[in-house]
Order: sequence, then C-alpha cells, then structure tokens
Amino acid sequence: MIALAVWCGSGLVLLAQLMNLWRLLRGPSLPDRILALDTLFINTIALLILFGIARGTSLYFETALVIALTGFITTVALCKYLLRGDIIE
Amino acid sequence: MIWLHRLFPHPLFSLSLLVVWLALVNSLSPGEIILGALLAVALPRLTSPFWPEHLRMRRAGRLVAYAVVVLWDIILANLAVARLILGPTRNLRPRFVILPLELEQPVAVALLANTISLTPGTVSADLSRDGRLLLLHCLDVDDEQQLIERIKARYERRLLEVFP
Amino acid sequence: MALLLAGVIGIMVACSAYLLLRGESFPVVLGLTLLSYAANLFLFASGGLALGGAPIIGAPGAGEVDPLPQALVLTAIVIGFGMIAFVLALVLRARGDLGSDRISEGQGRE
Amino acid sequence: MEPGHHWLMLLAAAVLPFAAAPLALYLARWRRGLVAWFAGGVGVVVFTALLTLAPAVVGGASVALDWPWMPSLGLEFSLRLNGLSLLFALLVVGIGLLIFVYTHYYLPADKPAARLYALLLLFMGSMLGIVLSGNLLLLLMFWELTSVSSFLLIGFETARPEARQAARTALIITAGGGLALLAGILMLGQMAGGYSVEQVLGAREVIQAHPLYVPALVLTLLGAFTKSGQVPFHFWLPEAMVAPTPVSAYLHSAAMVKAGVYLLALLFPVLSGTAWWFYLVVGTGLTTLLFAAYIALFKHDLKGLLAYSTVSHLGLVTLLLGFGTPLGAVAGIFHVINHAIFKASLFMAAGIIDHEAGTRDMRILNGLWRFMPYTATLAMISAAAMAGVPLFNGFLSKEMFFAETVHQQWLGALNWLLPLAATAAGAFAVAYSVRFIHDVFFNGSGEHLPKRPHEPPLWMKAPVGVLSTLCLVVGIFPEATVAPLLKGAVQAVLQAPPPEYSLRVWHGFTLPMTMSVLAMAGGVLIYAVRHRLFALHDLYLPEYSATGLFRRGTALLLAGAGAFTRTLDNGALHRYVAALLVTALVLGGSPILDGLVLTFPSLEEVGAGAGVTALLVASGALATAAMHRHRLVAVVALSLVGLGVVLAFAGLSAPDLALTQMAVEIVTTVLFLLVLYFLPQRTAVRASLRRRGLDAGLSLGVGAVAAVLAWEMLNQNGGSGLSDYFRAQSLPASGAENVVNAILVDFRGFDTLGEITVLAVAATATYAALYGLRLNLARADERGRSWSADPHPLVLAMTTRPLLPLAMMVAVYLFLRGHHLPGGGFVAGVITSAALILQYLASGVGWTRQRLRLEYFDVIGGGLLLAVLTGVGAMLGGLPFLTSGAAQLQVPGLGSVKLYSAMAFELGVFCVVVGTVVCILSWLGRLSLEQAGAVLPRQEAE
Amino acid sequence: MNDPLVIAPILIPLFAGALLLLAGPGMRRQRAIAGAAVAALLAVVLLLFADAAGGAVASYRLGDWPAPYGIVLVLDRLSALMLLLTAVLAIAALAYACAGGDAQGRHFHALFQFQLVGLNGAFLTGDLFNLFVFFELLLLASYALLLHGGGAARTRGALVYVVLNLAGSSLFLLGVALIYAALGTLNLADLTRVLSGAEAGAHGLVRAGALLLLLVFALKAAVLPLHFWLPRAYGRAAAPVAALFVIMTKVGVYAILRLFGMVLAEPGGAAGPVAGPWLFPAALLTLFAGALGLLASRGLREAVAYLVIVSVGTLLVGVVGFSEAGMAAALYYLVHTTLLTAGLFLLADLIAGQRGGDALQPGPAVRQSRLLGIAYLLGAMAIAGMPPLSGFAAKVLILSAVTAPAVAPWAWGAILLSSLLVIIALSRVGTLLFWHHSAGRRGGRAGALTLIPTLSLLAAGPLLVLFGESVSGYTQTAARQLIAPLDYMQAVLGPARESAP
Amino acid sequence: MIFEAAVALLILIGAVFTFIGSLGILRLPDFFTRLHGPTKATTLGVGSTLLGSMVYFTGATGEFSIHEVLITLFLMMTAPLSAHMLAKAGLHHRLPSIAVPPEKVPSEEQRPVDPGPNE
Ligand code: NA
Ligand code: NA
Repeated sequence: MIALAVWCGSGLVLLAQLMNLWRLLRGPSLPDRILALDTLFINTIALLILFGIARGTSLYFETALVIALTGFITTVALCKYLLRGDIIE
Repeated sequence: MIWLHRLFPHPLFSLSLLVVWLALVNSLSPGEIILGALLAVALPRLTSPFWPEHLRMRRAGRLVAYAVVVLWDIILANLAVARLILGPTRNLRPRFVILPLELEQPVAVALLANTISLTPGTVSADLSRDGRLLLLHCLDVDDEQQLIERIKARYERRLLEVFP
Repeated sequence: MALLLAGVIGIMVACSAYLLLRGESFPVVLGLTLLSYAANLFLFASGGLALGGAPIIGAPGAGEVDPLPQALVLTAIVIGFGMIAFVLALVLRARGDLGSDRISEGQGRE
Repeated sequence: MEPGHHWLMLLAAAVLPFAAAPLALYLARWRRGLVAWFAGGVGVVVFTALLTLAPAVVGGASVALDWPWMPSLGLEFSLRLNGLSLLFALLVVGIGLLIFVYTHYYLPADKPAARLYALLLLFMGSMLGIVLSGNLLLLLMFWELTSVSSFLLIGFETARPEARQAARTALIITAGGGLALLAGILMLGQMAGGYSVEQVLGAREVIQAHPLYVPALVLTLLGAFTKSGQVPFHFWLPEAMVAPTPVSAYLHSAAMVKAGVYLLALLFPVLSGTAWWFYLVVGTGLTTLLFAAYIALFKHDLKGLLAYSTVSHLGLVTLLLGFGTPLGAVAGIFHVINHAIFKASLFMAAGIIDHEAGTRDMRILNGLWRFMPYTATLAMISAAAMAGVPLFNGFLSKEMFFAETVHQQWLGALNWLLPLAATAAGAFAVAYSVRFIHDVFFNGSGEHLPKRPHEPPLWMKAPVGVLSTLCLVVGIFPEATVAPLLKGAVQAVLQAPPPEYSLRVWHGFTLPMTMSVLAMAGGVLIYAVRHRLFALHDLYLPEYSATGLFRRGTALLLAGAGAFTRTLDNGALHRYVAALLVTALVLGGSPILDGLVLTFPSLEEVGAGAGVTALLVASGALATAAMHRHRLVAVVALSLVGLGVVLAFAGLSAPDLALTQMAVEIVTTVLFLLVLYFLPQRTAVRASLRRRGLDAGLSLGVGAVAAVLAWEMLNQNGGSGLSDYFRAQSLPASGAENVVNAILVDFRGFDTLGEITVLAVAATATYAALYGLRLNLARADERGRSWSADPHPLVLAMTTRPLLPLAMMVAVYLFLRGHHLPGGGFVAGVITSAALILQYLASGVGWTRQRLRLEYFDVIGGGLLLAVLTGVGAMLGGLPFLTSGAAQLQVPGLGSVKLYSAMAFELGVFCVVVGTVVCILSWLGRLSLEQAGAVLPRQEAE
Repeated sequence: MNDPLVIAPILIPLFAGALLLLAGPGMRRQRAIAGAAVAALLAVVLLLFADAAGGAVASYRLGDWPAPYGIVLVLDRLSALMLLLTAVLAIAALAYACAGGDAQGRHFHALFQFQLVGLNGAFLTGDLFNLFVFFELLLLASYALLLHGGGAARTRGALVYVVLNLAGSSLFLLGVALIYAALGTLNLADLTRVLSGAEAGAHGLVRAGALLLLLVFALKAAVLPLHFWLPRAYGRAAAPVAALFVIMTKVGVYAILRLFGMVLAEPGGAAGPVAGPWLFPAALLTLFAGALGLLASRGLREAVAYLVIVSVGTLLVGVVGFSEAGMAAALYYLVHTTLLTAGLFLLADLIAGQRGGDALQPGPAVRQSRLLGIAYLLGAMAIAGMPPLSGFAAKVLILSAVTAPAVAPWAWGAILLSSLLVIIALSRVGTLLFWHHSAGRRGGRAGALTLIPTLSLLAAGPLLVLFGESVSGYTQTAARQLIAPLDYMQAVLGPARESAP
Repeated sequence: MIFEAAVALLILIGAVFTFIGSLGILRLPDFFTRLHGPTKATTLGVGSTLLGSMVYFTGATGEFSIHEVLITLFLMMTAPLSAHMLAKAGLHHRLPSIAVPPEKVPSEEQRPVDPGPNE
C-alpha cells in the first residue's frame, strides 16, 4: 500500500515539477519564472522525502533540510535583484 | 540573575534551539542533550549581535495558541485554494487589500506578514515604509472589510498580546 | 538509465559549448558553469550507476556504489565553485577596466 | 720549446683573444690609447705563439689538444694545428695585428675605441677558433661567433640606419647559412659516426655513398657560400661596407669571408670529387667570379669596388676548389694568401683616402697623387697584385688558376667555356684595378675635393706598407717566402703529399700566359671605354640590387608574419574557444571513429523520476543557452540545471553530492546576481545567423562526443578494486561509516587539502582582482524603471535573523554527522556562509559588518593552517603527513567519545569555506557601496 | 620510504601562504616570510635533487595509505629536475618582485606561495586526480598573479587565459573519468601496471581519456591551436610573474611526458603511440606560429612571450617520438628555455623601464645600455640557439635525437627555419632597442635586486653549455628512468605489486 | 495496517496538494494569483508528505523520527518570505493583474532618507 502511495505520490509530484518547468520556461514575466523555480525547489523536498520512503532510508533528509533552509535564498536574491539590482548593499 | 541573563540572552530561543537540535539528531540521549544545551547557549551568544535590538515580549506562551490557530487556518486555506485552482478561474475575485497595522514591533509585523502569506488565499505583498500599512493580495475576496477584520481578530490581536 | 544520463551530459556539454562561443563574458561564464556541472556528472558516472543506494556502511545498496568518484566529484564541485567565483570577479574587473562585456582585442572582429 | 707543451701554446692562442676582449672594454675606461696597445700586445703574443709552433707544423707534425666537453653531443673541445690551419691562423692574426695598429690612427676620438677593439679581439678569437677546431661542432660554434661579431662590427656606428640594416642583413644571411651548415655537419657527423675532423675526413667512402650525401653537401655548401659571399648570397658583403674601414679590411676581405673557403678546403677530402660537388661549387664560383668582377667596375664607391672585387676573388677560390683537383686546391689556397694580403692593403688605403679626402666616390676623387704619393705608390702595388700583373703576388695564383681552367675536363664539349670566362673575369679585374688607381690618383688635379688631403701619419701607412711589400716579395720570391706554408696547407687539405707544382714567375709562353696577356689588354680596353659602358649599364641594368630584393623579402616576411599572426589570432575569444572545441571534438572523437566498440543501446526501463530529472537538467541547459541574451533569465535557467543535478545525485546514490551541490548552488546564484548587477542586462549584439548555425553545429558535435563517451563509459565500466578496499577499510581503519567522507578526509585527504587551498586562493584572488575597482552603478533597471526605494524590506530582515543561529545549528549537525552520514566540514561551512550572506542580503553590508567583526583572511589563513598542522601533527609522531588518528575520551555522563584527527582537519575546512565564501560575496557586494558616489544610469554606460 | 623531505616542497609554501594570509598588509613582514620560505624551499629541493640524481625513486604515502588507495608523492629524476627549476625561478622572481613590484597589488606574496604549492604538487604527485587538484591550484593562483599590477591589458589577457583554462579544467575531469572508468585506478604507477593487462574493450576509453588529457596538457603548454592565451597572458603579466609563469607551460610538457612518456609508453602498452601522431604536426605548427608571432610582435614582452611558444614547439619536436634520446634532449632544452625565457622576461622589464616603454619603436637610449645590451645579446643568442650558448647544445641534441626518416626532414626543416626566423626577429628587436634612439624620457638605473636575478637566469646560457655534459647526463638518466619505470612502480607499489601482470 | 494506511494517506494528501499548487502555477491567470498556488499548497503538500515520512520511519524503525518536522518548520519560516519578496517584485514591475493594483506601491510611497531597518 505504501509502495503504491509512494508511486502515485511521486507521479503527482513529478507532474507538478513538469508544470513548474513549463512556467519557468514560459514565463512570461521574470517573477513568474522565479516563482516556478521556487516551487521547483520546494517540490524537490517532497520528492526527496518520497524517495527516502521508497528506499527506506533517511539519507536524503539532510539534502531536503538544506533545501528548506537555504533554497529560498535564491528566490530572495532574485527578487531583491529585480527590486534593487544591488542585492547586497 | 544577571549572569543568567548573560548566559541566556534569549532563553526562549535557547530552549527552541535545544528542541531543534534534539529533533535534528532524532535522539534524546544524554550526550545529545548536553551537546544540544551547549549549542543552545553558545549559538545565541555567538549570534546575538544579529538579533533585533529592542524586542519586548510578554506572555510568550500565547504563541503556542497562535501557532495552533495558524496551522488550522493553513489546512483550511489549502482546501479553499485547492478548490479555487481546480475550479473555473474566471470566477476568481482577486483583490489588493490594504491592512492598517496596530503592531509596532518589527518582529511582530514580520511575523504577521508571514502568517498572512501562509494562510487562506492571502499574500502579504508589501509593507509601507513606516510599517503601518500592509498590502495584501487576496485570491478571492468577497468582502474586503470582513477580511481585514478577520485577520485583525485572528492574528494581529494575538500577536499584540505577545508583542505590545 | 545510462543512455539518459549520457544524453543529458551531451546536451549540457553542447549548450555550454554554445555559450562559450558567445564571446561575451557573462554568457561565457554561464557556459563555464554549465560545463563544470556536466564534467562533474561525467566524472560521477565513471563509477557506474547505482540507483537508490548510498556509499555509507549499512545503507541499502552500499556495496554497489563506488564511493571514489563521489569523493572526486565533491572535490571538483568545490574547486569549480572557487573557479567560478574568481572568474565572476574577473568579469567585473574586465567591466571596470575595459568597459565592454565583449572579450576581444581592439582589432578583434569575428 | 718542449713539444709536450705545444698544446699549451695552442690553447693560449685560441683562448687569449676571448679573454682579452672583455678586458679591452674595461681598460678603455682607464685610458683610450691603452686599449690599442693592449690589443696589439695580444696580437703579438698570439702571433708569436703560432710562430713557435710553425716549424713543427710545417715539418708535417700536427699539434692537437682534446678535451671532452659534451660527449653525449659529440662535442669536444678539440684544437688542431696543421698546415692549413697554421696558414689561416697566421693570416688572421698577422693581418689582425696590422689592423689593430691602423685602427688606432683611423678611429676618430669620439668613437668608442674600446668597443671596436673588444669586438675585433672577439672576432679574432672566433676566427682562430674556426681554423683551429678539430671538431666540426666546435668549428660551428666559432663560425656563428664570427657571424655575431661581424654583426656587431658592421653595426658599429649604431646611429646610422644603413649600418643597422647592413648589420642585420649580414647576420641573417650568415647565420642562416650557419643553420644550414649545422644541419650539414650533423648529417656528416651521423654518417661518419662522430664530429671530430679526423673521423669525418676518414669517412669519405661512407659519406659519398650515403643517401644523405647530397643533402649534407648542399647544406654544407650553403653555409660556406653565404659566409664567403657567393652569388646569390653575395649582397650582404658590399652592404657591410658601412662598417669602419679597418673592419672591412679585416673581416670582409682578409679573414671572415675566408671562413667559407676554409671550410671548403677543410672538407675538400670528404666532399669533393663528385659530380654534385663539381657542378655546385664550380657553378657558384664561376658565376660569382664573373658577375662580381663585372659589377665591381661599375661601383663608384671605392669600398664598393673593393667589396665586389672581394666577392669575385672569393668566387675564384671557390671555383678552384670546385675543380676537385690537387692543383686546383693548391691554386685556391695560394690565392687565399695573396688576396688577403693585397685586399687588406687596398682597403686600408681606401680608408686613408676616405680619411684624407673626405669622400670615397671615385667620380669626385682625382689627382691624389699630388697630395699623397707614398700612399698612392703603396696602393698601386696592391692594385697591381689585384689585377694580376706579373711580379706581384696575385699574378702567380692567377696563372695557376688560368692553367687549371684549361686543364679541367668536366664540361666535355663545353670545356672551352671556362678559360674564356676566366679570361673575361681577369679582364674585368684589370679594368677595375686600373680604375681604382687612375680615377683616384690621376685623372685630374684634385682641386675640388671636400677636404684638402695630406699624407696620413706614418703608423697609418705602415700596415699598408707592410702588406704592399709582401705583395712584391711574395710575387718575386714565392719559393723563399710562402712556399713552406703553402706546402703544409696543401698537404693538410689533400690529406696526401702535395702534387708537383711550381711557384716560378716565368713558365714560358704557355696558354695561361696568353690568357693573362689577353686579360691585361682587355682590361685596359674596357677601362678606356668605361664611360660608354657605364651608360649602357645604367640603361639596361638600372638599379639592379639583390639588396633591394632581400629587403623587400624581409619586409614581405614581416608583413606576412603580421598578417598571419593577426589572421590566426584575431583577438576574439570566439576563435580561441572554437579552436579548443574543435580540438576536443577531434581528439575526443577520434577513438570513437577508430575502433571504440559502440554498444547498442538496450531499451532499458527509465523511471519517471529519472526522466523528469533529466528533463529538468536538459531543459535548464537548453534554456540557459537559448535565453542567454536575457541574462537574468539565463541565471534562473542555470539554477534549474543545478537543481536537476541535485536531484540526479540524489537519485544516483550520492546523498553527499546532492547536499553539497545544493549548498553550492545557492551561493553560486547569489554570486551571479552580484556580478550581473554591474553588467549589461542583455547581450546587445546578436551574432549572424550563419555564425550561430556554425556555433550550434560545433556545439552539437562536441556534445555528441561527450554523450557517446559517457555512454561508452557507463557501458564498459568494469568496477574498481579500489572501492572494495575503501568500503572494507573505511570503518576499521578510518572510523567512518560514510565512505565518501572517509575518502575525503582520510584516504584522499590530500585532495581535500588541495581543494581548500584552492578556495583560499579563490578568496585571495578575488580580493586582489577586485581591489580598487571602480564600476558604474545602474540607477535604473534595464527597462528604465527606477529601483525600489526599499533596500532592506523589513519582513525580510526580521525573518532572516533567527535563521542565522538555526542555520548554524544545522551546520554543526552536518559537521558532526559528516563522518558517518552525509555532511562534513565543507557543507557546514557553506550553510553557515549562506546564512551570513543572507544577513548581508537582508540588512546590508554596513549593518552586517558592524556585527560580524571577522577578518576573513584570518579565518581563511587560520583554517588552512589548522588543516596543515593537523597533517603535520602526524609527522611529529613519525607518521606520514595527514595520517589520521583517533582518541577515545571518557566523558562523565556521556560515555566514551571518540575524537578523530579528521575533525580538526574538517574544522580547518569549515573555516576556510566560511572565510572564503563570505569574503568573496561580501566583497562583491561591497563594490557598490564603495562607489555609490559615482552613479551613472545604465543606459549611458552601454 | 616516506622521507618527510619529499613533501616539504609542498608544505613549505603552503605553510608560508597561510601565514601570509594572516600576516597583514605590511610589505616587510610579507617579504621576510616569502623570502624565508623560498630559501628553505631551494635548500630542500637541492637536497632532494641530490637524492634523485643518485637514481633512487622516493615515494611518500600520504596518510600512510598504501598505493593505489591513498595518494602518493613520487620523486624521481624528472620531478626533481622540475622542482629545482621551479625553485630557481621562484627565488629569482621573488627577488625581482621585492624590488617594489610586489606592492603594486594585493596579496602578491601569498598568491606566489600558493602558485608554488600548485607547481610543486603537480611535479610530485603520483596520482592523476591529485594532479588535477594541483593544476587547479596553480592555475587559480596564476590567474590572480596575472592581474597583479592592474591595467586593462592584463585584464583582457587574463580573461582569455582564464576562460580557456577553465574549459580545459572540465576536460581534465572528463579525461580522468574515462581513464578511471576503464582502468579502475588513478595512481600513475598503478595505471602503468594495469595498462598492459587491460581488456581490449577498455582501450578505446583509455585512448579517449588520454587524448582529452593531451588536449588539456597541450593547452597548458600552449601548443597550436591552443596557444592563443599565451602571448597576451605572458606578454602582459608583471615581469616576475611572467618569469615564474615560464615554468607553467612546462607543467603541461611535464604532464605530457609523465602520461605519454611513462604511463602509456610501456612496451606493448595498451594505448600505443597515442599522442605522437597528433602532437608532431601540432609541434611544427606551433614552432611556425610562434616564430611568425615573434616577427609580428609589437612589444618586447610580447616578443618574449612568443619565444615561449617557439620553445614549446621545439621542445615537443623532441618529445613526440617519446624515445629516450628525444625526451632527454627535450629535457635539456626545457631547462635551457625555462631559465633563459624567464631571464628574458625580467630583462625585458628592465629594458622597458629604462627606455621608457615596452613598445618596439625607437625610444630613448637604455640607461645601462652596455650591461643590458650584453645581457640581451647573450640571452637572444642563447634562445635563438646560436653557439656557443645553451640553445645551441639543446638544438643539436634535439636534432640528433630526431632521425627517423619519416619525421626528420620535417623536424629539422621546421627547427632550423624557425631558428632563422627567431634570429631575424631578435636582431631586429636588438638593433631597435640598443641602436636606434629617439628622444624621450627614460627610467632610472636598475638596482641589484633586479639585476642579479636577471643576470643570474641569463647566465644559464653559458653555464648550461660549460657544464653541458653533467646536465645532459642528468636529463638522459631522467629520460631513461621515465621510459623504463620499473623503479618508479616499485617505489610506489612495492615489490610485490610491481611484478603482478 | 492502520499505520500503512496512515502513511499512504498522508503521502497522497501531500502529493495531491503539491500537485494542485503547481497546477495553480500553470493555470491561474496572472502572476499575483499564481503566487497563491505554491506558497500555500506546497506548505501543506510538503508538510503532509513529511508527516507521512515521520510516521513511516517511526513505524518502520521503531525509533521516533521527528527530524522531518524541522523541514516543515524551516519551510514555514522561509516560504512566506519568498512569496512576500515575489509579490514585492511583481508589484515593482507592475505586472499585469486582474485585481486592481494600488496607485502606488506602499513601500515606495514616501521616500524619506532611508534610516535602515532598525536605526
Ligand atoms: Na545557479
Ligand atoms: Na552590492
């Protein structure tokens, strides 16, 4: 049952990734792309967790944790860039 | 008392850090508790210059209730937003709403803004320079005033109790 | 899986080559970054592919994972980061000294 | 003296001039006159040394000295004095001595005498070296030294452009010939099995039968001909007449130009006697003889006339050696002696005339007899020798020459051509000799000269007198004077007893005598009609000049080199990268075409996760390339690639890599944004469609090669025995469950040390590169929108602050976990830095710097030192650098805690990483702060 | 085994570099640390050189891990020679820089030391990936040193240099990956051992990997068509930096020798003559491109930079056959050209300083014209291969070594013709610099701190000939050791493994 | 069985919300509405998945697995920040919006001399 759920869940998240990818490539605006990238990062966390369950290992926890902790820095930096150009001032 | 304060400039935060550490290591062994305690003392001291300078807090315990409310709202929000996304998009009634703030402490304002972003169909989009107005973007607004009042009642009031 | 990885590496290398051929500092640095990603994947692949394991004693499939290329790639990632950081600084230096983004000499025409 | 000490004299003769040359430079600082005495003294000593050796040598003995120098090269310091070398050595030193005397009076006081003497001494030594060398490589060394000293002497008057030009021409021709000679000698040596003269001379049969004989011959002759000014390489010699006259007299008539002839004579036994030798040497010699004799007549410059005459006489000697007969060799060597004597004398006379009359142009000069009868007499004696008048030394060798032309049989039905040509050349020689005398000393009253001439000082005339006297003495009493020398030389050249020959003046009315008479008569006749000939010459051969051709050639070479270099290297990075990629395509692709077995792709199952990951990476890469002109979008796309790679690593059993890649990815993006701020936001110029097409084609090719190689690699992977070892040893030997970490900090900790050193250098380098940089700040974004007025959004600032301690806690966690689980000092460092950078991002440089009082380089240097010292610690225990150690520690309440030396190492890594990342990013960020004063809108900056 | 001295050439500059980062901005302190480090380095290297000259191969097992699992440093004659050259250049360049050039930018001394770490590491390491690490280290340090002193020209030159070399670094990884995948080891001695027994299928991968590495090394060595970066980088770098950089092209040559002369050169070895067929035409073209570039040079330093390219071409002509005689000759040439071109870079700086500019145009007279003129003459003669200086002996050695009928005419023709072109160019340059004057401001006299290193390096011209037999004897044994690496393998792998199939 | 069902349910809920969030990104008409999809849906999506993981590992190993909570915690701290900054950027860029945007962006309305966030 878990295996099936993981299989379905992974499928859904992967589909989600594809949709995000579409938005990232398509735009049309830069914030749209950044939003898509941000979502890609977050969905990756889900993906890693599902992967860990599927393999029965928590070895991917650290990676997921680091994405959660630092992934948004990319988004913030990109937004700051759009707002101010100078991201560290 | 002073030495205690010096040791724990932010006792609440130190405690949270200890919890975080224990969660991280997924263990409650004495070694980890000691190590976590050491870190919980050391890290805030090390990073205290980076802390907000004037943080007035009281009744911190109320934050727990606040968290529960927010979590519940998040679940509801997700359902609501899911319905909106799955439904016909032309029925959406997005709105920009300006929320006047009573909160004064920057930390509290930030906390409120983030809470709003996490909850039903609202994103805090901008904050005025003086920190008194919060611009929200809402996905589907029926009554603007009702929304503002709801936010004030559910979140801002609770935060004001902790961060006067 | 091997075919997929090889194809991806090929695409990355091709794209980085195209960027390197742009002759302007920023795209070129993008190309270098992309190339180093590709090279890291390539080096990683030299140990063969193992799915869902980890080179950690006791982890599932630890016996099939070749840890050495992973260690090498880690080193390569770090070195690559240092290099990209410097080359970006150099791009700025060039911006300041040369005013232009184009990497060519005075008479340089393509 | 003791024969056992002969080698010492020989060594002294060879070395003394070289030792004296730098001393001469030094002495001149002290007193100008001293240097002439000094040089003269050296000349006398060397000459005496040679003379003391002469009796033995003339008696048939040979003095030798052999020191191994570079046996592996075949180079020996080996000196030989035999008849041939003695003759040349005496000429070189004897005439040199006279030149030294002459120079002292010739050189104006404002010219650097020391340099001249030093160079003349250097030259004398080199020339002596050539003739004394018993090893062909050694000979070549001196050979090239004469080229260099000639270059320096011709360019003596550095301020004159024509001197510089002539010096270069001479150097290029003679050194170029030297290179040919080098090749020739190397071939000869390889054929003979060594470079000693004896060895080579003894290998005649082997060499002449060898397939390399002809190339070796041609190359050797090229060397000899260029040095001796044979047509078509003759032009440097007349040009070299810009040198001071003593130099012309010495190098360019008596000594250096004879080096080529010496070489022909030296190698005569090995190389001569074949058809190739005959046609090449005789052809060149004959052409030179005739051509230069003809041209000499038309030179109005005294030195020009003498120069072409020299060329012509060298042609004559070459021609004689070309015959390949013993008598030809005798005549050739005899003429070398005679020519050296009369030509040096004539040059010095020309120098006196120039000195006294202020011009060397024979159209201006006339009637000098009135003013300088002694000089005129001496010049006339030498000129008579040059013309081959009986009773003067030139006559004797010319007679022998005429006789040889009559006797040679190589040309068959055309045998008569040679005597005819010889007579014609003789006639021209007579004509220009007459011109030299008549035009200068008579032919007018000498009223309109630039200067009123006088007889020169005695010591300026004396050398001319000595030589002119020699012309006569040798011409009249050859047997009593040069005969022994000549005999010794001939014996050495032929490597056999000399043939029967007679040095008598009068042989009766023979064919050669008739030719002489004809030449005399013809010469006088030509001189009589010279004005008409001049007109004809000017009309039909106007401005003929090999020099011009050569100059045009050099100019063309330079222009061509410039055009080539700038076409090849057009300065554009595109070209360089394309070259690199094409090379990669060819080198990487060749094994694919060349037998790398392509495994057919089996249609394996590809998981959805892998497919999506691949799609993320591939589309990210493609988007980066496709949208690179909109740079910010490209950065976003590149981040997508990074994310995809993280997923790929995670999926492919590499959690450590996923973790590290993720952490680095974030920092990289921030870096890109920091830099992009100062750059154009879009790539303005778009390459042509054709260019883009070609680029895309090349890129596809390179990508395809990479893909095929990766595919092959994945299919042919046989696994490594190393990984088994690592897995087996990781826990017991290194105490790590995380094998990757064990490799990083232990098995291959040295790589990691190198890696953090790279990071430290990256920080240092970035700092150095950015130091003092001024950049324009953009006041508005690319569309002209002014920036948001909110530099530090409050929500951002407030939220990021608690993240710092949280992130550091995670960092500590990763740091401690690294040995057993994914993590380690590097990742911990990047996370910490990311959190710090976040503070910069959210609250600015000023705010953060106030709170982060960290000297980056102290952190970096300290971390590096810690890592190094951890490694050195093991050495103190007698173990190799970086040997890991562990200590069991009993902590009350905690049980036993195991401490690894790797932890200290990892702490070093951590410090270096934090220091580096924060240093680089904050420095980049600070750039805008430092020049906030100089704000320019971006549009203007474009 | 594990003589700690072997790792000292890496640790000394590494330690000094770290200290220099901590030392702060005071130039006196920096110079003291750097000077002491380089002096210690030279002393250590001399000891090592003496050891290696005896014929022993020393290995050093880092972390006490046996090869091929850990990283091993190996000191044989070849690496000892390279170390010595590096140390000599370093001391000369450092002395020259301490005359004031070091203060014209930031962190000169630290970067200089790190550059030495990279160089010495590259020469000592017996591991392919570790070689990559040290390559990166020396490159990164060189990128920064190249910029030292600032200016648009340097920046432009550096951009090209950095971009090409970074691309090269990625290709290096590809090469390493292919070889590791095929042979399962990275240790050079182990690779040498394994190569004879590798499966046939893997050889294509080995060849592909080896050729990619060849590309990378050729890029470092500035072989046509990968030479473009060099004239700009070297021609514009600060003089002491350029002098030190001369060894960097030699790192590429060293790596080619190590990989193709030793690892892949086993008789009956798997990869066969992999590099030769590609390298030979490239070497000839390099010679010509270098010589023509030299003729076309507009600046003195640029001219010296093109001389480096010419020398690389000549060097590779000797190398490509990978014969003992050829490699021995090439090594002799390497010593000669390294010292001489480094000296010429310093000399060019002195001359340019004294005549107020580097441009090859008539300018004011050089102030110390006699001294510098003689130095130039000797340097130019030596580098052009004119006797009686080292270039001549080197050229003769190379020509004598290349005698195979298929290649000799090309090699001889190319070397001799390029020599002529070099003579033409250098005589032009020399007459222009020292004989052709025009009015203008000129610089001051050079001090001992700049003169002594310059003249000492140029003194290699006569000295290498005077002691030519010792030098060529050494290079010959070094080449022999390289081509028959039994000692090397035994020192690294131990006697048991060396005899394994 | 209940344990497995719980895990499966949590995983599926998470995945569905993750999917819906991204669907919003794909479907919704303007940037500001798209912003709502992921910033909220993903929090619950990932959160629920993490909960599933916690339950799974606690059940599977018998040891209490709680560290996944941290991921949720960090996400809840950082995701709204991303949304806030994105919205600010969108406003600043005056992206097309169905909702009528305010005349002026509040943070740019008054432009006093910037005292910095705390001073
Ligand atoms: Na990125
Ligand atoms: Na900034």
